[in-house]
Amino acid sequence: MRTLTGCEALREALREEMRRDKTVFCLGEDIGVYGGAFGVTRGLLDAFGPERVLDTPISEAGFTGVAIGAALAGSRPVVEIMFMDFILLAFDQLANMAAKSRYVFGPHAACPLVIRTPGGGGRGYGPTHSQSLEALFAHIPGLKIVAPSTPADAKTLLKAAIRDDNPVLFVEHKLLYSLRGEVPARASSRVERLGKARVVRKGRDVTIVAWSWMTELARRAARDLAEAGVDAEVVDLRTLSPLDSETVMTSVARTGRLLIVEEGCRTGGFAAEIGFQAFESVFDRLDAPIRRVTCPDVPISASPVLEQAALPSQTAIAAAAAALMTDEI
Amino acid sequence: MRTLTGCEALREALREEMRRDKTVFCLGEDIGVYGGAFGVTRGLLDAFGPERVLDTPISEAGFTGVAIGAALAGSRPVVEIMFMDFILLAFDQLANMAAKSRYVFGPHAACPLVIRTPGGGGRGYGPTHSQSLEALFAHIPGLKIVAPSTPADAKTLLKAAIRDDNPVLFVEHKLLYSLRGEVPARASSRVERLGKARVVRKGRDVTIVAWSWMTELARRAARDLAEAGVDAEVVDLRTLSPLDSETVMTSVARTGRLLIVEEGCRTGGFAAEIGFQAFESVFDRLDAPIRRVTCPDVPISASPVLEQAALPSQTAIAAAAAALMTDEI
Amino acid sequence: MRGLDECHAYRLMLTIRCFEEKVEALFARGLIHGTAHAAIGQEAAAAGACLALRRGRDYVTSTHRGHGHCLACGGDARRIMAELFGKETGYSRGRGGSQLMADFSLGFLGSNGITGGGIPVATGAALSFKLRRARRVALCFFGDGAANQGVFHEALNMAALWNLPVVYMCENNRYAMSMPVERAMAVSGIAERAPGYGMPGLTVDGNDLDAVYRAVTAAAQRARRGEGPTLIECRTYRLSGHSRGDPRCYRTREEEAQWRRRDPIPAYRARLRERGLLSADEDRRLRREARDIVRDAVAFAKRSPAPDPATLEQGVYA
Amino acid sequence: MRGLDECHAYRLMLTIRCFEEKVEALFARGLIHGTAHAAIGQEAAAAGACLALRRGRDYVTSTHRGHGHCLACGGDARRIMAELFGKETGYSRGRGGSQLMADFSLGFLGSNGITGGGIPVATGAALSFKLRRARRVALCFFGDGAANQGVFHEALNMAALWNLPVVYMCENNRYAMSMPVERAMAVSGIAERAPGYGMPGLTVDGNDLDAVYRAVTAAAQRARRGEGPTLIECRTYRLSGHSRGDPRCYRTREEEAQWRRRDPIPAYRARLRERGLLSADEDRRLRREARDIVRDAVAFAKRSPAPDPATLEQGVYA
Ligand SMILES: Cc1ncc(C[n+]2csc(CCOP(=O)(O)OP(=O)(O)O)c2C)c(N)n1
Ligand SMILES: Cc1ncc(C[n+]2csc(CCOP(=O)(O)OP(=O)(O)O)c2C)c(N)n1
Ligand SMILES: [Mg+2]
Ligand SMILES: [Mg+2]
Repeated sequence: MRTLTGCEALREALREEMRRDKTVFCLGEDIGVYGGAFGVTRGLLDAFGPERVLDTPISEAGFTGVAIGAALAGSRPVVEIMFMDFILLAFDQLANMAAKSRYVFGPHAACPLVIRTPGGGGRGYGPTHSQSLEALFAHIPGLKIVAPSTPADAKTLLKAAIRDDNPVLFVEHKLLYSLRGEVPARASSRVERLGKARVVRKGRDVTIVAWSWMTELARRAARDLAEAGVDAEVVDLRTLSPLDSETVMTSVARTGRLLIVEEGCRTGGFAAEIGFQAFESVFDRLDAPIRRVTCPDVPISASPVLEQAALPSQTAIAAAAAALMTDEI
Repeated sequence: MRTLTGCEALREALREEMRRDKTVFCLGEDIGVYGGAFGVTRGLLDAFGPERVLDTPISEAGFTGVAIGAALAGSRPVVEIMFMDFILLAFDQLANMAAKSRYVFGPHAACPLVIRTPGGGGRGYGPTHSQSLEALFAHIPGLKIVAPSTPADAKTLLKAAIRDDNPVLFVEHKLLYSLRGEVPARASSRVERLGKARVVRKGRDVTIVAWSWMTELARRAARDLAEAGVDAEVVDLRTLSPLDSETVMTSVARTGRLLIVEEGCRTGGFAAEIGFQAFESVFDRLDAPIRRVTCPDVPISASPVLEQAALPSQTAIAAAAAALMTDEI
Repeated sequence: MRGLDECHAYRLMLTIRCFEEKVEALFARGLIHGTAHAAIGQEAAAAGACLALRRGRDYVTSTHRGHGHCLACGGDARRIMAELFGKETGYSRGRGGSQLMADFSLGFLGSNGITGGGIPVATGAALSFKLRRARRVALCFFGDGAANQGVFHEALNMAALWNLPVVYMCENNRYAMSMPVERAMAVSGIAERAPGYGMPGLTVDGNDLDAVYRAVTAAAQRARRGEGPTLIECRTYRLSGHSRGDPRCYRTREEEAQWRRRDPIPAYRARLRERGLLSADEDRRLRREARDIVRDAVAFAKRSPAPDPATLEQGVYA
Repeated sequence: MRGLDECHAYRLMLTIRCFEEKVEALFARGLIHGTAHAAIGQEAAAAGACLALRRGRDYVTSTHRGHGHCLACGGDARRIMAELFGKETGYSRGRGGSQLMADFSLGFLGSNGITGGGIPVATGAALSFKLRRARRVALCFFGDGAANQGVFHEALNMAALWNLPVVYMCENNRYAMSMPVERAMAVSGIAERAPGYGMPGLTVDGNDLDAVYRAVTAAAQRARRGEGPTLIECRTYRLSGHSRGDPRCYRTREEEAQWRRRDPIPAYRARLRERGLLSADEDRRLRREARDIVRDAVAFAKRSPAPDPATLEQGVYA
């Protein structure tokens, strides 16, 4: 099968959806001739023209609000926020307007909006360009949150997000952009609904739940674990909201052990939610305490030494999973 | 001892701190002649003049940022955000600037700022004036979060927040404003440090952890439980960040049962964090699963029927605690 | 006035006034709860602006003070009142309350609890019109206070840049809650900001329905011709308090009395009488009709069922 | 120029240029990581503005493109370079990187990774000065792109309203990343927005150090006299790419060549030579000094220790 990078896969998804549906358009900073800070929209300006690939002034709150208005009026905007850190500027628009519109105003007020944004660290961009903030948005009812870990998922899930009638936060990890993976050429016809996790590696001993780049790390850690004789199952959440508790809980019920990996800060992160739910629903199947590997509660430094110390690593994941094997309840 | 309403207690704290320290000043919408939407700053304009009780234009991001600048330059601003829902407009300022300044720029860049804001529902104000959003801010390292449940705490904790050298989000529940309680007249000399929870009711059977208005409800529920023969211990968190895990865990270790009450939405709420931590640290002392009573994942409706259905109630708390007594691990 | 049915406009103002006075009375009597913002004194701006649009085709965004805007767009007094009563028959089925209702079938995209929140929304609707080559217009109501929000700046800049078919309709009622406009901005009016975006800005007497109608008609035509946005500042006054329980300590009773003499409704009545467009009988009939609409709305709201708590968790997602 | 040491100013520009060119080279050679934004071509604005202030007393906020601002405030080239290398000796001990460093002892309140983020901060520092009756001034650097952020609007409005001692120093370098200023706003310049806030706005040649110095001196004096803020738009050009790896596909090489002919440094050198303030020898010496400062900074940064990961969780709270 052919392979694409995450960046190429996302671009293909945008291209296919824009071709399929005339109401889809993209807006954001430097997405036109520049092709976006990470190159995702490269070439779209030529293919679809400046009205559908709309460079905006630096006005995150404003153009997110504009996209909401356009969505309410019948368009399907795909917003690019250049770094996830900047989405905080548009938090009010997303939480107070986009997320509530459907519930409050009724079915005619659905808000089919996608916010694409690169999240996460690993590139030395420092405290205001490296955050993983998806847990914040998972606390806002009415938003969906997608965070793919492979080029193939990047493509299918972005297509699904664009077709979804809800506001969707679509988190693209910066390291996913250059990750290469198989992407079926004809994936376009089969578009999934959002809200299904995927078991990306089968295993008997311990369930590792992750999303976005952490899934890739968990997958690598699982290989190390296999060598050490631990058979880890890796569940890629793919969407935080809706949360596919069933897939997670089925896995945990089978392995009896749960490790959750989150790139974002520890306290108040989404790992706590997953852990709590597991505790609520499969508690009696647990053979060990639930653990989480996360970023500690610190900003992400620019210095590679500190950045690497802060972010969850393949080794830390493997070590935590291995520890669970001896850590009896 | 004399009694004050929450509103009066907060006003007294502001008055005392402004008198004590000339660098303290208040800013926000309609805090001057109007005295604030809930009357907290009433009379301060007359006492301290328009420079220290500064009415701002409707510019939440801007005046929060202005307060940050003033704090970095040596003042101690106390911002009022008229409703907690509007704090989302200033999220970038708080998370990307105020919260990170000390860590990134070093000790000289401490940001002694207080953001006072009324949170919570119960008054029929509808989806954009009733939210409990503190869980979002608990995920941001560098911020402190205070949420008192009594007039006495409102006063002492606000004073402590003003003297604290960090950015502090100070959540005032709308129903606290008219709650009356004892407030020592001479509390001013003894100012606590932020970060201590308080056992507000001793009990043997089950620990109920809450903060803000939910503590008041939990206290009432505990009375009902006592009549039903269940002896509940109520722990008032008082600050979410720093989180006084020790007090919580000591209590849970003793009672063996934990119920967490949160007014905010369920998914990704702070109850999950507390529950996860309890699970991590006192797991072997638990006699029953940890439960949470929260708002479901919906906006808060204006209609009293729906609002009441959404918000945690005294009865729901009592019922959940009682259920824990039979719900063996 | 070309294209304007003056008696209809007059009746609309009466209905809004009557509605808002009833809302204040219902609050005072404890029959409705929560909060609401009356637009007494601002009827000419709401009616003049909305009547200049094409109903259902053009879109309108409103503010926290939106009952009048909704009525002026053709909104159903019953459903507005039922929403204030928190009933299932209300525009938002009790979910929204006074500050959050919409009627998309009429192009009324909703009132808004966030000051300034509607400004980018209207701008986005206009962008959607432009992309679809629809000759439609979005009109955005907002207050003098909202003009100090960052999104005002961001949205107006984009609208001017992209030549969007949008009319920014500022109701400068001289106060944002307790804040007099002259203590909230150092310029003498909101329209003075238009040049900074490269957009025409004009000031009209917001208490003169005809003047508002004329200005919005012209701005809407301009927008439909693809010539871009206009900022219109309507000078008006909120005769009522900001919301219920407002002691109005931030202004004098004399000032209020002065503005009461400029009440848009008696002025318009006099003009119609003078021009022979309105007989005394007709006037009585219209007033009675307005009262009847509101009375009927209250009766409807009262007899309507409350929302079913079992539906609480429905409808969060599409 | 009264109060200005021209040779010092010239040397400062040389140092900034030399520093920025070295940064680009270090990135190209993979010796530093992450990202950085060079201000090549904008040295006159940085130097002219900061030299017009009182070091340590007045405050300056900067942008993502802040190395030059920091140097112009008297910042230590070693600590800036060490920060770019992510070292413990850097201004932010490796925590901040290129976009986040500060030197409060010099009144340099920090660069900022959020476009426009520094605007309310400078405004707040000015408010603090005013409340404390300090005759001090805050100067706020920001770009043409940042002028479209909501906080620009909100902060300038408050500054004008409250008469704050702040100088808004817009470096209009014609682009925000790839976005030409004329596609980001429908007006011909940022200064045109000043009247909308009731603030004087002026445009100066940002490549002319003396002109910038004069304008900022006057604005700072005005601020110190309690007469309020000024918006100064400096017309300049970023000769480098936006950040490393920028293909500069959004502009022509001809345009760049045109602006290169207006490079502020050779122009200033010629002026000083002409006025007899700079001999050829002196010029050589100053250039050598600039290179030495930067070379020394690199050596310092290289030999400095990396931060200790054990300190990772320290210092989050005061
Ligand atoms: C973001 C935000 N800030 C503050 C408020 C509280 N608030 C509601 S209405 C209002 C005054 C608005 O003034 P203006 O825009 O002039 O409209 P008016 O009330 O005069 O119609 C304020 C401060 C709010 N609802 N949203
Ligand atoms: C809130 C925010 N949005 C976007 C960015 C990404 N970004 C960094 S610099 C820049 C361009 C800024 O342009 P301008 O203000 O003109 O400054 P210049 O780069 O020209 O110096 C952009 C879009 C950011 N850092 N912060
Ligand atoms: Mg007003
Ligand atoms: Mg620029």
